[in-house]
Amino acid sequence: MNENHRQLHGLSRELIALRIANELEDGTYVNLGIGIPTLVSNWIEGRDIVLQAEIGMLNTGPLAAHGQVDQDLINASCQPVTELPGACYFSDCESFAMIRGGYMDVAVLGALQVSEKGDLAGWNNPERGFPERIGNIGGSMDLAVGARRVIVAMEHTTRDGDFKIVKQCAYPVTALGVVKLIVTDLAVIDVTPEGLVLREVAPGLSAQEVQSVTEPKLIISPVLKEIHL
Amino acid sequence: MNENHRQLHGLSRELIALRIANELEDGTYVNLGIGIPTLVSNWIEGRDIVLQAEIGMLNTGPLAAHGQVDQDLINASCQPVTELPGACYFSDCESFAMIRGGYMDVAVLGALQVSEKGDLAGWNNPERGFPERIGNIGGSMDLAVGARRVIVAMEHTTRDGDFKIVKQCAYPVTALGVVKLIVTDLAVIDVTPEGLVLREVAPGLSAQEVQSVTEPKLIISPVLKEIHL
Amino acid sequence: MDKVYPSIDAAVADIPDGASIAVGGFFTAGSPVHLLQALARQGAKNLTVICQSMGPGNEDVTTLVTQGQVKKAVCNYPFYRSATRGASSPFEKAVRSGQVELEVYPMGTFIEKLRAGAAGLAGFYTPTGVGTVVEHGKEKRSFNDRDYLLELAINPDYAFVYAWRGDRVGNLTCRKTARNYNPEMAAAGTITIAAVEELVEPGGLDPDKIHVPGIYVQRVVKVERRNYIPSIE
Amino acid sequence: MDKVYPSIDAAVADIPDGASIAVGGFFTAGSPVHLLQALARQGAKNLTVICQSMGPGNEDVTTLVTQGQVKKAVCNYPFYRSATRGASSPFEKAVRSGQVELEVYPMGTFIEKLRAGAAGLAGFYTPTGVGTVVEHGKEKRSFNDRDYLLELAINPDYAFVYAWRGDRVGNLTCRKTARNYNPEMAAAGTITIAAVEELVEPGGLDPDKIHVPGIYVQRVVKVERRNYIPSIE
Repeated sequence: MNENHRQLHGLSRELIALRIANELEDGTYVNLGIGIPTLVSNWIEGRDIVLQAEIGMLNTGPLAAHGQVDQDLINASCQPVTELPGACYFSDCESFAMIRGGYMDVAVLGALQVSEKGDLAGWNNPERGFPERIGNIGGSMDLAVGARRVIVAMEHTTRDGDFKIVKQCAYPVTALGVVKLIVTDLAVIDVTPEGLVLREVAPGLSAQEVQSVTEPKLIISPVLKEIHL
Repeated sequence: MNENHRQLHGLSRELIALRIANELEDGTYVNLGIGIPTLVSNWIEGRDIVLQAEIGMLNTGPLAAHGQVDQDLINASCQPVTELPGACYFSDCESFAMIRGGYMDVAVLGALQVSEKGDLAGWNNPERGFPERIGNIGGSMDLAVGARRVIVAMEHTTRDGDFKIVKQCAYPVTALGVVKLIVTDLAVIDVTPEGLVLREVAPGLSAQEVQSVTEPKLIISPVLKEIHL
Repeated sequence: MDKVYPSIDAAVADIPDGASIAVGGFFTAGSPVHLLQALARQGAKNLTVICQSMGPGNEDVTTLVTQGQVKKAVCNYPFYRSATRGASSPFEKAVRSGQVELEVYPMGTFIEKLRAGAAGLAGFYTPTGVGTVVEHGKEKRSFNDRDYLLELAINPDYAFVYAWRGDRVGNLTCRKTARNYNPEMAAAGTITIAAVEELVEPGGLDPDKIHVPGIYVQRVVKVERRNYIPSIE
Repeated sequence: MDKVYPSIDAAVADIPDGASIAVGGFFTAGSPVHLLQALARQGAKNLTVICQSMGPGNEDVTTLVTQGQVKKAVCNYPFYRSATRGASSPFEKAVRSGQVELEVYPMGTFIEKLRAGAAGLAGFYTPTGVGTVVEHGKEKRSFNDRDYLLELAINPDYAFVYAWRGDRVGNLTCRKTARNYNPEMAAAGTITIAAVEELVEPGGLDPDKIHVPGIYVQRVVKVERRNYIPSIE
């Protein structure tokens, strides 16, 4: 429990997604996980970024509008989507061969906890009390292991104010040492071999305030700045 | 060296192929190797047998006539072939997944030697003197291991009259214990756990004559008969 | 060869108690719902069901659970995402009470295990799951300084798959993301039963656009396309 | 994304000495001959060439051998079938003299090793080759009372592939048996260069009929279709 907790106000979920969209480079292949990551797609229309849907599709377009829905064209969250020129379909097996094979430049994933070593815990909230070793793993472990760069998009703390950026994950991990960047409502943090480097803070916040809701000791970047959107 | 050798006259290569065609059941998937096995295709036109070309095709049709040649449509021997209704194409990787996965009901393969245990030696003639462990393996090992039933089609002896049906393969093996039936110019022989069972002999030949050109002791079938075509 | 069965019920009639069945479909897309409904009518018990999900987007499998036909499930995303929705789901209750045994694999591992079975391989080494609960009971081994887990092939007795178009010899063409698990599951099943929206004569499909070669399919049955709005809410 | 290169020579210009290159094509079908010719012009040395055959139906690879560019070959059917023809072939001479190192795998194992590399797997257990020379130096292991060999992934630096049609973002559609090794090799190459007969804009290919998803292809180059009679005599 974070005893220093007080409610800090930062970016909305949409703006977390925008901050991540700005992080993505043109000419890259990107997979967006469930939750905040999905919102990134709202900010990249027209950009030269190819989205993969792990169900077996490249060049996934925006969510289908009413009247545009094709029941045979969904994303991994079972939402009707559209296809962009250059789209192609393939099997789920091929899709994960692609993911494990290192072809995904970036995976943007949600998380329950991220450790200072870049360990990611996201597939199973123990509070749900499933029997041991089961839960909705889905594609998260493959993406976490396979993507060249894993970016985590999440709220900085739980609704109760508990740390989500922790020294050691208490929740079952998705993969070890894979997260390279954490973008939250409060901060942008690089995961480096030396530790977590606080690179940007939400408007109006100090590094100290971000530290107060972050369990591991943050290294303050010498060029620390406000999140620019 | 077979000291009892004398030149026995039996079936032509075309008739070996016909005898094998008669052995194939309707409704089966069959792969035909290089050499005599390829000739089997001449005898099954119109039958309900689907040929696989290991390059990545099912429902391969007869060799392409002049004027029918499509350079993008060849069999594993690089011969231009045709497609039958119901044909489909796939990658070589899928083709061998299919072969190893046990979907080929029958593979008809040539051989340099077959042992009484059903060991098959076919991929490398040591007389060619390649360095150790190399040669044209091609698809032979996968087919020998993967097909549900391996039928060998070959001349009964070498041109020099040496045994090809042997107690133990002296040549590098393709697979161990896989051959179920041997069809030669002189005989049809079942490979059984008890040994080689001589089932049919070429017209005019006796079991003793076939035995004289066969190294292992043959078990004479109680219903031994002449090869019927 | 004519692999067409006269009815959905005929196509599943011989499935015995204790069979293992791989079921294609990713949530709602490409799910062989008609075959699942026929299996519920048929009544085979002690089944092992191998499919992505045992509830969300796959409600027809729930009937098998409530009828007590399922002994074991092998999944990658078995439960509803919502804890509330999950708590009232027959499958989640059955797992929590121990009535149904559940194995869960990462999605890529899940379908790769079926592909290995189809391809005659015994197993493979994958980096997915290293350092997680997925390691449990598995060999971990290092290749080129990276750790991998040994995952073994799955060889189901039956596969239920779905396709947009199929011909009488079992060739199947899928449509868009309804392809998903169907090709590898079709290849993995010892007896694969394909439900197709449109049935054509051999030669009626583009041979360069076949996602499931007919050799993998033992039975074909024509079904009516259902129309629905995809959702797992 | 526009992956189109202005010329064949530009597409292979940066291949360094010592590179490993997977080369698609089964004998004559689907062989990226233009890229092999460009590589001969380019002159990189100490290459490892991974392809079905180093002669029959693939004479353009012979130039690489006679120019001394090849250090090692990885094949499944390397030689001419005819001993006479083989004896006069530059590649066979180079292997016999020790100038070129040669590794041979069964065809299914050969392409599965490339597929494993593409799919991020370290290796797999296959029944092919048990009891043969292929066992040499490999782990043999029993699963369910059957023996299997451990085969490791191959991860080539480059792949040369060929397709009937391709779009600017690298999606490829192959034609008939010219597909063969091209999809898995395209996936396996770190840098994959595709020679296409017809180049179209994104959207110009049927997205359900793409044999190589564009993500696997880094460079696309338009070539003229050669017309020839397939033969390995």
